[in-house]
Amino acid sequence: MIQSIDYSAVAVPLILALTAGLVLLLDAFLPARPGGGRLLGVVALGGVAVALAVLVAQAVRGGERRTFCVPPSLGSAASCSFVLDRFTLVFMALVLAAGVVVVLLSMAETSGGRVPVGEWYFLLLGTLTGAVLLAASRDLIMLVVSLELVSLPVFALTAMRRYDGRASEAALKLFLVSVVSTAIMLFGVSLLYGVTGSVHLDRIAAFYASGQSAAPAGVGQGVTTVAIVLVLAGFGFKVAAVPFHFWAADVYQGAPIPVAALLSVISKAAGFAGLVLILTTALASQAAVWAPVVAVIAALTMTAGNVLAMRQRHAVRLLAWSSVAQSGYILAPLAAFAGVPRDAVGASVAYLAFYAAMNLVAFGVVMLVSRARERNDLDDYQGLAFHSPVAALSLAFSLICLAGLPPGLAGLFAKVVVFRAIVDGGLGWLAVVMAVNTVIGLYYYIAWTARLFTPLSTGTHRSGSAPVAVAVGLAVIVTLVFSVAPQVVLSAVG
Amino acid sequence: MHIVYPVVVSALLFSIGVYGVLARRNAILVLMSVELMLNAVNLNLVAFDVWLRDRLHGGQVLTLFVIVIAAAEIGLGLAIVLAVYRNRQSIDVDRLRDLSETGASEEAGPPEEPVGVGEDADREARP
Amino acid sequence: MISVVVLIVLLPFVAAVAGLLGSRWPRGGSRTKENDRAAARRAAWFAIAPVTGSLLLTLWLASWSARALPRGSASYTGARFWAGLLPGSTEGTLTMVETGSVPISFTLRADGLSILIGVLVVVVALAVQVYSVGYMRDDPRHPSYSAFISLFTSAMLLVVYAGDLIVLYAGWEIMGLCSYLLIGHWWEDRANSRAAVKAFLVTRLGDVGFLFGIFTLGFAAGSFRIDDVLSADIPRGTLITATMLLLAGVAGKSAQVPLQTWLPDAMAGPTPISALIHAATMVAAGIFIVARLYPAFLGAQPTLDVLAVVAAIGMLGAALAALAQDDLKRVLAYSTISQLAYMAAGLAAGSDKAAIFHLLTHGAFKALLFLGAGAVIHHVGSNLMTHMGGLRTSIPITFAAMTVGFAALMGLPPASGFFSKDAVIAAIEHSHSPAQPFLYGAALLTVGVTGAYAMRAWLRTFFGPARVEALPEPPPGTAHVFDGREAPRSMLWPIGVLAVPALLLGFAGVTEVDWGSALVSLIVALLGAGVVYAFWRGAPHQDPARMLGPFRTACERAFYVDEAYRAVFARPVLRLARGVVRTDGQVVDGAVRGAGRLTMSLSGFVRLAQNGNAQLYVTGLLAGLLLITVAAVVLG
Amino acid sequence: MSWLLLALLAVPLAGAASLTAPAFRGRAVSLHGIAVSAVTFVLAVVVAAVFDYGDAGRMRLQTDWSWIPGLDLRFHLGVDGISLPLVVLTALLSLLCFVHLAGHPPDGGRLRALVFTLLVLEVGMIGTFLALDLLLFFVFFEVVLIPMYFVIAIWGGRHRRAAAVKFILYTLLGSAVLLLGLLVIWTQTGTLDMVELTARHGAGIARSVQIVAFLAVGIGLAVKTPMWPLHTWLPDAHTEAPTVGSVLLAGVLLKMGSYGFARIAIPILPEGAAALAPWLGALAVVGIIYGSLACLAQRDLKRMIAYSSVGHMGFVLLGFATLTPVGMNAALFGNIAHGLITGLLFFVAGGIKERYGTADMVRLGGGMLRRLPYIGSLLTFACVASLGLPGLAGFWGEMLALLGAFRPAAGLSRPLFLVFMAVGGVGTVLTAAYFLVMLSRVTHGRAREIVPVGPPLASSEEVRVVLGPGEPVEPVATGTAVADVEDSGPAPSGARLPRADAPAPSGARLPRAGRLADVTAGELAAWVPLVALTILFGVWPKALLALTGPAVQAIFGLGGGAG
Repeated sequence: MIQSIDYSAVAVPLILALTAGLVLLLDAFLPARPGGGRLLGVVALGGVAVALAVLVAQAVRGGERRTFCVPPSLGSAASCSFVLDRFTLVFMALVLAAGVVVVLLSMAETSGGRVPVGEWYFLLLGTLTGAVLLAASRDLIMLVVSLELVSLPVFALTAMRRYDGRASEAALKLFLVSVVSTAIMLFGVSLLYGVTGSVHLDRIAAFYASGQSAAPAGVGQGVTTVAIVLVLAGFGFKVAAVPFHFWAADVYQGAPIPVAALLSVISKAAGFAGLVLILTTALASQAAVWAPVVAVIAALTMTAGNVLAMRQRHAVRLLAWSSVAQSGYILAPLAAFAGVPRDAVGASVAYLAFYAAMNLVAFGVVMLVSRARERNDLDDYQGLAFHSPVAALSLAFSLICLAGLPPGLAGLFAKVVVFRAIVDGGLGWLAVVMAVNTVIGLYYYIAWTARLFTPLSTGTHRSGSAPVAVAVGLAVIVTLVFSVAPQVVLSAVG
Repeated sequence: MHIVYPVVVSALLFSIGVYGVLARRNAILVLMSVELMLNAVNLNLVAFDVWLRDRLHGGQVLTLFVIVIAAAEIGLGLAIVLAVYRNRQSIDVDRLRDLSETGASEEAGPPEEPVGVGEDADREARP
Repeated sequence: MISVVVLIVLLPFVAAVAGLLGSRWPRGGSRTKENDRAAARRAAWFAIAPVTGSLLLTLWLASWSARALPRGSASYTGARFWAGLLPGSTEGTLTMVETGSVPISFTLRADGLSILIGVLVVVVALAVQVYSVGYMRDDPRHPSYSAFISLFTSAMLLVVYAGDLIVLYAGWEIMGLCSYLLIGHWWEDRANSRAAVKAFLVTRLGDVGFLFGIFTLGFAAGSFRIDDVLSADIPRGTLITATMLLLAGVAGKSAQVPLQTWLPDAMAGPTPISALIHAATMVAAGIFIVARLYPAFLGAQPTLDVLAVVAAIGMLGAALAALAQDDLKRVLAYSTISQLAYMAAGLAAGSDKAAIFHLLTHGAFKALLFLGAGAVIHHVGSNLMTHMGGLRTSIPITFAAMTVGFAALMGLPPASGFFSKDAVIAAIEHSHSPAQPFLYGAALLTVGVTGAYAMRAWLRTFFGPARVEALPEPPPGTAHVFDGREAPRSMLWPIGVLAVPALLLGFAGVTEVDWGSALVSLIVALLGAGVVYAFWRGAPHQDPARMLGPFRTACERAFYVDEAYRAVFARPVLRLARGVVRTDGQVVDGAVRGAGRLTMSLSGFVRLAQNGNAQLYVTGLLAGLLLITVAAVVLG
Repeated sequence: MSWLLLALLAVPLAGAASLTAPAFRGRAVSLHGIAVSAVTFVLAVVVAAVFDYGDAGRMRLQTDWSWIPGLDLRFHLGVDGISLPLVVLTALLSLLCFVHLAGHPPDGGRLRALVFTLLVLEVGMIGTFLALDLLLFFVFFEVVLIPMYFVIAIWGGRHRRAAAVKFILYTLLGSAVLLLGLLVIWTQTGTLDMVELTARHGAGIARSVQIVAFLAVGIGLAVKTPMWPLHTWLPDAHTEAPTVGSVLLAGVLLKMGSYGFARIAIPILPEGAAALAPWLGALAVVGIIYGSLACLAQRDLKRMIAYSSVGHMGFVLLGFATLTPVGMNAALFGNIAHGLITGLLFFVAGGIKERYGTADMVRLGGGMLRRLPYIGSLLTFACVASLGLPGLAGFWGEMLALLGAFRPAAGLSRPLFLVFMAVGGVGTVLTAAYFLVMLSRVTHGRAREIVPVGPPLASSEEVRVVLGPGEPVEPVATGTAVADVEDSGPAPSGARLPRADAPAPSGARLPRAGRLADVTAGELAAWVPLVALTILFGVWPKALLALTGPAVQAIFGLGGGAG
């Protein structure tokens, strides 16, 4: 029997994949002209834009689309591997928007000449496809494959810069830790498959809901717990949660900045999508098992992230640890899933959306400044407000947003949403830990912001770059919209 | 035969792979031990598939995918190791210490007070 | 009618504001000689004219009150001595302030008692203002000085005519502030400034108790108006606690025993101030309050017993201290404490009539003595009696006036002191409280000692060898020296005016004289004076105080009460303050800074794990995972 | 008429936004600042005029738009008897600050940025007092943090960075805990509307939850009010902040904390308040004594005034702790009075620091009344008002607080509050002590002769100062007249003067630039309104009590229900 494929459902990943192929072909066959890199960039950007347009159309038409379904006759009800519902649409929108910004940043990076342009965009689009697929996947196989599709291109992208020892070292580290985490996750998946006997998330949920298990009760529960934790490992690495956070700063520093932005936003979003799918659809009834684990991991992540970021003197490393801390804040509401299921997922996804916007602004400006001064030390930012006020103001705005203080209203509302979910779920201690963490976080955010406004006697030359400026502008506008009307996100997340 | 045997073998195989990753200094040998871990997963999957007599054979399908993923990873891994060798002339994982906390902030020096900007310095700077 | 009372209180206040802002206004702040003189002249007019207005209005009010028919039911029990003299009373409420619990009503009330005291206050205030024109002629800060005196007068009148306890408390505190400002008039010398601070703090301590007393009464009676308080039936226990607390305020303001150390140091201020504030008015306010709320005090017998004991100790101790002082003003200061203790004894003995009568006469003759002393100090250029002697020839008018004053102080027959002190002693004799014999003995003994120190001061100032030599430059704290002639007429007129009531006020007292006790006290007084005269006759150069023998230094230092207070209160508080600053720096702030340092060191520690080795990362990863799995399974 | 409140917020915001236009240069910037704050002040006065005093208990001029349905955060503004005086006070103090700024440009230059920051600060402050939605209150509560951080960090004194960092971290910790409290209230009641919550008088929230919520909200507000143990950020922030910063910090920011008690903690969580009132009272009273003692031993004038704020806010908190209408009235009155008086104190202290180049009392020597008579007398007036002299605004706040403590609410233990009242009374004496001691050290005594040695030094730069040890450090050494000798006699007992600077030959005089100019017209224009208002509220307390009375009755559910 041949599965019928609903091409309109699969449209978005398909477009991205085809664009990737097109970019590779263009790179291969087009004569090597100086403007070539920019053309490929535009093509990639066009691909992502078209995908975004299609996505918006599907969102407007509303309704759910399912495809790659298993016919009901075999075993229980029909369960499909690829589902396009509200949750998926939000994640796709998030990933594609971030993709636009990353592509714009890459244009500046690729114009440097040290990076093969065609391969760069091909891999970038590959990652985007993987991320979009992951958001829509509803069975373990598709989840694993799309997770790998997100990870592998990033290793290559990190190592892409020629003759850059640090980049290759970062890539190797990323590769090692990622592969080990994937292996651990696969082992978890195999155990989960062993216990539940099925690969589809809804069937696993049905299995646990019905309560009967193939193996005798004692062992079954133990194996399930181990399976859950091991599966968590895979996504924990992607999200850079505590035991899996060691690689973050080294890789962000070593990798080119667009890749760091990619890692901190898109791959993290994919990680969260996978985590939410597994935990809330497949293992919803096992919440009593994984909720405390997620709570402890969230608390440790935010604390480790903030504490490590306090004494940083390198801009990108600081942003790396700050993104680790922020993923702690995103994880926290998930722990309250037992108490308030809908709010928990909503809060987590909302915070992720706010975080993505704020973080991209910061990475954009860091990209701008690092073009003038490679060293990227915090002291290079001193007195930025005096000779490039717009960049300084947007960086200050994003840092204050990340800290969660007005005038950065986006960050403030994001934190309020998360705090509300935690307090609703009854996790008082986690709320207090998060409050203390906001204060520690503010310490290094305000330290950096203060540097921007302290005058520096020696003026430094600033080299502008159009695409990055557009990227920063785009991200700032999105953050401003989120600040003034956060309802846009909250209603979308639902 | 009872399901426990393959699962235990798979677990042991997995542990050997983990040991290989942690103990070996040479990057390529680390890659090999990662392969070992992935194969342990395959064994597990196939064993469960047969034990469950799953009509959809989810386990075996996933095994195929895992094999493909392993291949892709190893290809990419070796490419990265090659790049590291070309840049650093050694693929000893222990010696790749360039990107580290202390490394990054060596030349800048630890901050002497919370904000790291001597206020006297910039006070004179002010007109 | 109430508008008259409002005007009486407001006129000095307007004078104060005009004096402060207006006296230098047109020519700006430039401090040249003629600017100061013109400003001083203008300030003098700003001060004297309104107080005269107040005086006339008060006299008119008194005449109206005397003519008014006695009101049928005196609002509070007992026909008072002044109700007969000035039966009319009037009361008006400006507004009622809703505080949320006990309402405060801005009320003024003038009745017999307050009009009598009002007259005393305004007369003495006018005398002092006129006197100051001469005394402070070329003092650069004359405008602010006279303005503060007007402000003080207005505050005292507010206390006298207040119908609501909180309004009374407001006047009470403003008086304390004015006394601070005026004592510290010559603030160039830090000792004067410190004396002013001490005066304010000690009275402020008393005022805290006073405020709590007002709260107790206010809550018990449901309103702060004096009429409501006196007419409400307050349970005996609350009444006792309230009156005891009020006593604290009285002790503070009237410099009674526990809180009397500030008055002798208050002599650091100019002499007219001592005359006005520290002799006639402010110190008398405490006694006035007890008289004002007398029905409440009568209901609380234990309070009166405490008052009696305090008065007995106060009068005797102060009298002995006065005997050993070398500074003329400090003699008069301790004498004031002693005389106030007399009035307190009168109140304790149950006769507020005697106490108020003595208050009036004391106000007159003590102000007279102080103004006279001012003239003497002007003449000699120093406060110390060792520098004085044989002045009866060089300053005859002052001599005559001060003789009248001292006679009144000792209680010799023609002077007013005789009648008022006799009334007090008679009251003590006939009272029948447990402390009566102790109080009566102390009273008689004090009469003798008063006779002694009055005679000693009189002899050492005006008799004996003349030792005047014109000092080149007056030490700080005294006005400039006159060239040997009598004080200018502007100073003599007030002395003359005050001499009249000091002499004749006694006859105005309508009360019959209890000749028995009067004779006894007269004999004791003459006996004291005789002993001093004998010692003085023996060696005119030496100080008759040597008769105290070993107790002399103790008496001079007022039994070391002041040093004790400083050792027990002032110094420990300062040490505690430094301790608080240290703990605040190390402990409370330390905790905050410590938290910051702790996080920084934690960050340092956690960073160690980031040494760049990928395999360490993977090990950390697996270790963490193992830990979580075991925890999940075991605890799950 | 409800647009008035929106205009009250929009005008300063527009003013700040318009500053980004490069059109403004030098003088125009400060004039712009004055103009915008003047318009805001006029609007505030119009709101006060149009306010219906007959029924001050109900919320007037309400605007209520839905801003974020997801968080059901409504842009709900309104003003009643409690918040109106605070709004007018904020507008007034901001105007006076701009007037002061016109005459005295800030130390750190960059006037345009300072005016921008102060206008944003004003929006945050006024917003906090107008907000009637818990989360909106929280947002405005936090809008104030970043501007005040920059005011201290850029235009402050020598150690401004550390002080600014400590200020913002400490206050943020407080407001984070406050947010937790607000969210607990929200989860229990399901609504964020303060008017609704006040009307419910805590119905629907279990007692234990009320206690937890009150604790969280209380700690958040206590950090801002500075209650005793959480106050250590205040002295550093005040000492390092510029004059304008100190005035706004003391005049308004502290009020936001105490306003929170009056608007959120006590009305919405009555049982929580009743349970924790004794603790609140105890900490308040300790604050009074602690603040007063700390002031007694301070050497820096601005730091001393900062600690005095801890003492005065102790009385305000005692007023709240009694949970009685008179206590609440006392606290609200004390708020306004403290705002006016401490604003004046900081203005004068700023003027002194500008002229002498230092705020260290020992270095100021004495005799300010001789050299700067008008500034000296203004300082004396401010100190006298601050120590609570009746007839000036400071008295009523403290007296009514003690009156409230005399008979606290029914549930509270009376003997405990009587002890608080007694300790509060002793606190007033200590307050009088440290103010008068300061006056005696700074304004009295003989002015040290200024011998203009060499070229006049830069006016505000710190000069290498040598102390003639003749100056008695022990302020209240009565009895023994320690002559104020000029020559360097042995310094009396007590701490040797810490040689902050390298010891120079003790004979050198204090070289300072020529004769010090007394108070200028600009300064007078900024200070006289505060003096006038202090006297007005002192002589006529009904002006404020008639306003807060009905609102407080509504809170305690005695009078008519809240609107």
